Amino acid sequence: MSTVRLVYFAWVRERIGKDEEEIALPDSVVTAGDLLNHLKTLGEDYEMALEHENVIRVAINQEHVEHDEPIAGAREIALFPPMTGG
Amino acid sequence: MSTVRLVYFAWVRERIGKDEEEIALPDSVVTAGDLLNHLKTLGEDYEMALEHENVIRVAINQEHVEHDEPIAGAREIALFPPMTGG
Amino acid sequence: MTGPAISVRVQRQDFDLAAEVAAMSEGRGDVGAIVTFSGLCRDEAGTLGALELEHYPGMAEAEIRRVCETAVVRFGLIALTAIHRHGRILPGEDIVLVVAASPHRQAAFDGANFVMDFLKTSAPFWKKEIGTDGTAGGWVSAKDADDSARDRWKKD
Amino acid sequence: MTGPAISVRVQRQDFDLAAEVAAMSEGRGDVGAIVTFSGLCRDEAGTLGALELEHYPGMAEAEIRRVCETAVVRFGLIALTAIHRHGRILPGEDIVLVVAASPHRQAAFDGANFVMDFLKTSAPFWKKEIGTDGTAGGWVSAKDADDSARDRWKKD
Repeated sequence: MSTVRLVYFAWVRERIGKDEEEIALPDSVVTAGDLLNHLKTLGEDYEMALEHENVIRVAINQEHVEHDEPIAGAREIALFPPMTGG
Repeated sequence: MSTVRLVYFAWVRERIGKDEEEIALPDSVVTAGDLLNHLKTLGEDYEMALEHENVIRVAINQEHVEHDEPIAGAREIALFPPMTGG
Repeated sequence: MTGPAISVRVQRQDFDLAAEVAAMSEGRGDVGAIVTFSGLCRDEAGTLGALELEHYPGMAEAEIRRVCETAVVRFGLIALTAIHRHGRILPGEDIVLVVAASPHRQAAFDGANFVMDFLKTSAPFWKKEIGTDGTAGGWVSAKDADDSARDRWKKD
Repeated sequence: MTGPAISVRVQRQDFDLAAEVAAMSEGRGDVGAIVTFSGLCRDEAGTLGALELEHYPGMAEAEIRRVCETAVVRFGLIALTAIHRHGRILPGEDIVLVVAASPHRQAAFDGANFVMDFLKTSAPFWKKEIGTDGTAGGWVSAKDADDSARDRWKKD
């Protein structure tokens, strides 16, 4: 088990119902995609927020990563919808 | 014979040695190209100014025209080098 | 010898277009072209009261800076500034400013255009629509057209 | 219902970038993007004292207006302003300004870019270089690259 800081933005934040949290990760969680699947087991809010898994963007330590990227060494993992700035 | 107002710009103006003039055109001058050839018979200054005939741009009544355009009805014909604004 | 001047700011307050442009050529004679892009909040035919712009502090600046660093090298820019506002923005107000300076015009156009295309798809900002009665509407959806606009910069 | 606002000016004096941009979106909520292009006089590594910009009065305005009229239709612009200075211009000073406003960003970029490419090759202006000692140098030569830049806008 390791702990990591998760931060959420936009409708991912609204659906999960919090801005950020520290969670403990089982060793079976290796990639960003594994993390999404793990979170979906934590309750309905997470399930609803992460339902359309392929649109969820992941950033590790403030850099974009693909879902197959390993999360080992991450201090901060952010989950958010596609960006709409500019 | 008809008369037309000619205006010159940039190095065409400098080589011919005047900004503008009214000249009488023989009936044989039909196109803008004919005009250039006619002017070249008027003296060395004109010859030097219009030597590289293909680079000389022509405008009739303040609109660009090709050298094969007829000049009938022109009030003002301008001769100038390729433009370098902007 | 200093490299191209990159300035990235993520801020609540509005920016001063004229000052940002003037700063680009001040005290130097090699700037021949400055292109600016200003993105404004539209009123969506009177249906929009405001946009609420959420961002990821830290990553927003870092991501825009990464885009700018790529742009100055790729287009040979002399200077590049990108400013993105956050918080509540009213129709007619500024959202984003990009200013690119270079010796020649096409590099300045391409540099600013490139930064906007990548900023749109990679800088962590999200827009929520607020109705004219002040109630929260939905989150603005990302557009496929924005991905296509970004992808045209991929080199063969 | 009025059409797109086109403003063309050929003038001796400098222009006010911020005022021109502000005027584009004032009192309307449909402008989402404003692109400006400023063309400045370079010092050519310290060898240039000034540019003397000659123009064909009347035709200069008319030709820029023709280019602008084509651009607003082709790119669906809301407003388009083009200002070109003449007379003596010192290094670091402005020569030309184009401002294009539209609902969306690419149209504003393309509109301003298109106007510059056509203005360069068809608006009757000529630049003469003045040395740092004040003596007249040569006329600036037209560049093939400018013709190529213009020709890329030709539709298939």
